[in-house]
Amino acid sequence: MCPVLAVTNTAKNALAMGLATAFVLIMSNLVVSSLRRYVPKQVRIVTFILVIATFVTIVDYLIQAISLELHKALGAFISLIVVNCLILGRAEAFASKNGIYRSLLDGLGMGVGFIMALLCLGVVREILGSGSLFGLQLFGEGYQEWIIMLLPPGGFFTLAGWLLLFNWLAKRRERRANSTGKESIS
Amino acid sequence: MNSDPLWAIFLNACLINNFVLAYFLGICPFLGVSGKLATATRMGGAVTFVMVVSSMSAFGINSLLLMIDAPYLKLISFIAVIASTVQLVEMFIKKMSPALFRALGIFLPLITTNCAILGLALFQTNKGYGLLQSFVYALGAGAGFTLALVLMAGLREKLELAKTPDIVKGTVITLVLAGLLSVCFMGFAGLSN
Amino acid sequence: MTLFSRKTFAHGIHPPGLKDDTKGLPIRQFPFAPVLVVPLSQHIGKPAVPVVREGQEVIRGQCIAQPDGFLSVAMHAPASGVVRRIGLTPSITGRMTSGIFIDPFPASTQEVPEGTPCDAATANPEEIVAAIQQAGVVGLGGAGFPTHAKLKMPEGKSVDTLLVNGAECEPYLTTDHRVMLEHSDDVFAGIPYLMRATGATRTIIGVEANKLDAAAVLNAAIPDGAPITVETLPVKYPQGAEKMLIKALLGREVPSGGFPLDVHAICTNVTTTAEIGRLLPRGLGIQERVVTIGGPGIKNKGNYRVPIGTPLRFVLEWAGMEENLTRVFLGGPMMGQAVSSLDIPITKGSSGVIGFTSCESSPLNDSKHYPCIRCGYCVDACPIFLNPSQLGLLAENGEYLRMSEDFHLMDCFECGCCTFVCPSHIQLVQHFRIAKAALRKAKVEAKAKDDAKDEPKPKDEPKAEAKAKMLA
Amino acid sequence: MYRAVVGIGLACGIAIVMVYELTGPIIRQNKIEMREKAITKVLPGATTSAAFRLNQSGGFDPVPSDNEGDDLVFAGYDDNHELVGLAIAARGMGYQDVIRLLYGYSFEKQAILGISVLESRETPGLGDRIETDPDFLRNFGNLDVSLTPDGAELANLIEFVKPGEKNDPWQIDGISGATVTSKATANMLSESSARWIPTVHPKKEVFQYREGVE
Amino acid sequence: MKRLAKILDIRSSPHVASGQSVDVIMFNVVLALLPVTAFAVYTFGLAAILTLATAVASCVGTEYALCRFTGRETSIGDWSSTVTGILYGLTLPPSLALWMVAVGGIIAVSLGKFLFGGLGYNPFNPALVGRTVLQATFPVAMTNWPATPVDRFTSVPSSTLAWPFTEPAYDAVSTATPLASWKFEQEMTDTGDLLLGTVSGSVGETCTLLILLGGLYLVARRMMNWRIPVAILLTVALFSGLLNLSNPKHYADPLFMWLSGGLMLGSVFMATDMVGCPMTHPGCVLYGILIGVLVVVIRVWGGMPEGVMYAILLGNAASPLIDNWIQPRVYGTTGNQS
Repeated sequence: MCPVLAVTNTAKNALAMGLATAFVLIMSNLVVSSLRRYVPKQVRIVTFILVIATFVTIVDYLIQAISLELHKALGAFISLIVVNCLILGRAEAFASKNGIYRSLLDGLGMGVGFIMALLCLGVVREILGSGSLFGLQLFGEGYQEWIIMLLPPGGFFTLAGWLLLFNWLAKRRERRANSTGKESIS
Repeated sequence: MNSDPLWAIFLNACLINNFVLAYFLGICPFLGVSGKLATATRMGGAVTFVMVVSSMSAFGINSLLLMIDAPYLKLISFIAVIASTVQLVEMFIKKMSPALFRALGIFLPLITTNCAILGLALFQTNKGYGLLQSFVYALGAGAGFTLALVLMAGLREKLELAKTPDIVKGTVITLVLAGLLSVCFMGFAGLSN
Repeated sequence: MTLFSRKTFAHGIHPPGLKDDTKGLPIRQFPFAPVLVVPLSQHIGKPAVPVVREGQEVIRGQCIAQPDGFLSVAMHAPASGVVRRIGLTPSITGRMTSGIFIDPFPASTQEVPEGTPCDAATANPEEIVAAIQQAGVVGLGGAGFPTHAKLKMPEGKSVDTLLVNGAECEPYLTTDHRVMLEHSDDVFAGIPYLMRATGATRTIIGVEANKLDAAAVLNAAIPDGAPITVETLPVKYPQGAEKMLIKALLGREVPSGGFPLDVHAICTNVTTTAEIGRLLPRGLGIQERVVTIGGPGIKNKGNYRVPIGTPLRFVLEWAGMEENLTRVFLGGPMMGQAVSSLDIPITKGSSGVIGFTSCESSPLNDSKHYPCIRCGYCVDACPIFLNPSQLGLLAENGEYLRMSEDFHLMDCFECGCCTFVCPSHIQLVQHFRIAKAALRKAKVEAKAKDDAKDEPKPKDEPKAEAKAKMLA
Repeated sequence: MYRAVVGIGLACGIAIVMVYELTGPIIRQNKIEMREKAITKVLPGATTSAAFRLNQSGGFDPVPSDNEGDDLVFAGYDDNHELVGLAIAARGMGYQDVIRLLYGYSFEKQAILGISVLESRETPGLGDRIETDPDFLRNFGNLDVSLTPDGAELANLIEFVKPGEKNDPWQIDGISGATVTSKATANMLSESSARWIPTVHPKKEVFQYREGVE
Repeated sequence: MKRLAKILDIRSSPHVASGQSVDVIMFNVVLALLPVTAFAVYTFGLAAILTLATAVASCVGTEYALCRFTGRETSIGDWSSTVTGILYGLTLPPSLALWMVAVGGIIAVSLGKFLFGGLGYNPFNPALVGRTVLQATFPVAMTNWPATPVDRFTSVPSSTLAWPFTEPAYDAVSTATPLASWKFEQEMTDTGDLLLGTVSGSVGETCTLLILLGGLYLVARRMMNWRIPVAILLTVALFSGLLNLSNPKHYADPLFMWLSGGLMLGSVFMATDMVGCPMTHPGCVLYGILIGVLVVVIRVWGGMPEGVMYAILLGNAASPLIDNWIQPRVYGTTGNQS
């Protein structure tokens, strides 16, 4: 999760980063699961990293070819997808044990989830920080931007806010489950 | 080539653009290891050490890649070099100083997947730092990482005894603290002018 | 005599003295209650063993219980009368302990027959120690530690200075003050016994500057050529604590977990010293003690010589109490223990009976409790330089082990300074008592577990247990 | 075991090289376009450009325009292949991190015609106003960097002044509220122009349009 | 007699207390702040009144609302949120839009205090958290210092009444603070003006004399650890004095450093916030030195003219470490504990 936080200051960057990560995730899942029979146990991790690094490099060049502006905005953080625990984790935990089709689905699911998470951050930060969404101005001329949301502290605070929301929802659900449970007993 | 003075590089990496607080690099160990002060200090030391070593090797490998004109192998070779350096360092420390190994040992594997290390290698290459500059940059980044980690650990140890609401305990409060520390560190902006 | 010497200890607090009501009142004899209850355990250590049976007549001053082992002292009949029964009586700890109930003869002259005297000039140290144990002397300042046990020199230890504690730093209490004024001869009679028993070569009497008259009387009464000096100390609480007094008078620090002996000093309370000087030459035992009865809830405040075993109910009735009396405690208001039942008798350690009315607004009791704001007042107050704030936070979280391992909990002697100054009204001392008790219990249990290793017992987490206790 | 690793390694290598070769030309094209855009911005009227590298003897050699480096200057030409001016890169420490920018120099006017920020991590909404603030950008419409009569150095170094106090054509008005960044910009321009202008100015001929160089 | 036995109140010793109380301490801080507040109102007029009122209302209101929402007993009675509100209001520029003031107040109490568990558990000074986060959020608005007009009691700067979430329009006449004009234009301000507070700056930071007066009151009532401000001020004087000696043209003299900006307000009222500073006296001195050094470093070499708030927050962040390092030496032990 770590390095991607840095580039979620606009929804567009967040989406691009999410797509890039999802691409690497899916492709590496595919390759790893198709190679799983040929890779000896001892060198498993090494080959996984090799495969992931390859796809990250490919993504890096693809993005440069598509839009240099975007590449500039994402900077070195594209390369840092390599050390995203999620990808290696899925390769190790799922793709190396399951078939191609299932791994593909897993990669897709995880990838979409990851994109959603990044979008959650990016959307909030962009709306508050720039008053826009995907570059579209949402408010009238006079909107006062909340600059902090574009800065690193904003990233921390936004993430903390989302987690807080989820914690709260989980707590509430738990409480409700408890109370309904009790009622049914009585 | 880059002509930034060494002190500016150090300050930049350590305070102004602190790896954890400004680049979000190394968040995982930051959240994970900052609970106890003693562990945090040792982790900081270990990371600084690995940063310096792997920065030096990354500088070497990058020069080599530039020589054979194969920039596309940068990422793969960095990853490989960092992983093997950490492995080597681990073996070396184990042999040379068992005491040090006991102190740092459990952190070393964790560090391999620490994005701060790879980030450091990538940034120093992007900025075009020379050997000495890279060394100082790594030192600064390590010092900054340690500083953030230790400050955080102190705060978290204190909060452990606080009546923090259950709903924010753990990750949320740590992130808020990180955000506030990040705001504090904004005070250092412009220092390297 | 040096006036206002700079000799003192660091930190500590300055609670209002509140001694003016009683410090000018001479010691008066207190009447005998219809029934006196002599608890067998009025000291730290093993309870004494009764040597009288129910229905037996006893004479005032007669030994009615013998010490059980070295850390125990004898008990003496506070009045001539009949042993009605030997049974359970409430005690200040809240638990029931066994005691000897004596109905005094109403018409008795209550004369005390003299026993075998012990001469300070001729007796050897062992004889003095035995005589003190036989006289039933314990620390009369309130601690209740058997005095003779302090005097027995372990192998390889030596004492050069005897400190006589006349600080009496607790508010309200004037017992020691009156004893010094009225019985300075007893004090100087007692000192030779103590010096001879311990081998000390000099004696310093420490008196707080709010008792200059006492210091002057003592100074004038020093026998010629005796190696005794009287030092005046600035008024500060808890000057009367052993460790503080040693620091103030000698500049030495008793090591953590150690005893005054480790710095070649020994401390006795001035009233204890006077009692030794009064009892030993005549071969007597303790049957009464001087008690300050005071506080806003008491009508006839004063310093009384009260027979041991007088129930509090009788004390209060006789001294008279205000309508709205709500709190009574034995000892001073800083370290004294609150009384839960008026059947509790006066014991050797009771230096005062203080009554508070409901008007006494003690913020601790009435006001709001706030969270700790880390103001550091307690750190500035703690005479042994602990960090009560941190300890308090740890205690609230049930981290008792960390309290003792990292923050020297066991060095706390519960002087109450931290709680006194706390603006958040946190009951720090109480937290520490609970923590210590939990730790002691855990230690005992761990030992028991070690002893019976074969029998698997359910695991008791000391932390969880302590938490449960706190909640209860 | 090794066969598998080597095989995968080879496959990965081939994949990377393939992608690199495929995307290489596009990326190069993108980079050139980006630079052209920046050059057009700092040299109004310029539509094409050529890169020159400073050589050891102080002269300039034409190089392929996808080269990179701080020792390059770019000549901008209009539709008629007339030299409009030179685009020169400058770098310096800003508020947060290094700022890199490109500025356009006109031989005729002996003045800076415009700037374009290449790289900056300045505070959004504050420091990044050096790119957007119209008052600030107006400074560079005709910023005087004329040389002394002997051509050895600048007649007047570029100077930073308080907002609204610009009197001389070689002064730069600060942005109120973003003093540090605007001052840093002025400083790096001052430093860079003092170094480059005396070097490039006498060599105007070298930068004239040549066929086939782009 | 029986009746008495029943109502006997059994408590653990000690049975007397000093009478000191958190709410009393906090209320006295409010009292100590009154002269500064009054002067702020006199200097900046209606704008200061509105700013301070909004600051206090937003802080106290947030505390109340959060207590309600989480079902805690309301804690506004301890005056701590009022102190936070006033201190926070005093650090703001007098022309700040009121909606921004409210946003900062909400942030100060919720982010700076409540999330950590309320009074006593906040690692940072809540007022400064609000101030700094606001500085990062609205940097332009937070660095706009209007000249004080003559009709300050009858009108407010146009930016003050901006609609929520809109960018305020600033009055054309703005002046630089003494620190800013020193840092960016090397212009010194008259010492007398600095002492009396007739310079531009935050609402409550300008009049050094009245701040010191409030501080002395608190010291006299033993509600403030005087070692902290003394350590900060001495460190600043020493450090900037050395710099000044080395190059008087480039570095300002210590007196200017003392009197300008928020140093006095910060070191007297914010750094001494009991919750965020170390517990021991040596720890407090170290904390003060750290803050002093940071203040000079940020002021002299940093990008911003003022660094007091960052310095204090960083000091707050370091104080658990200081506490960890400097524990009181327990009686009867040698040296620091293990």
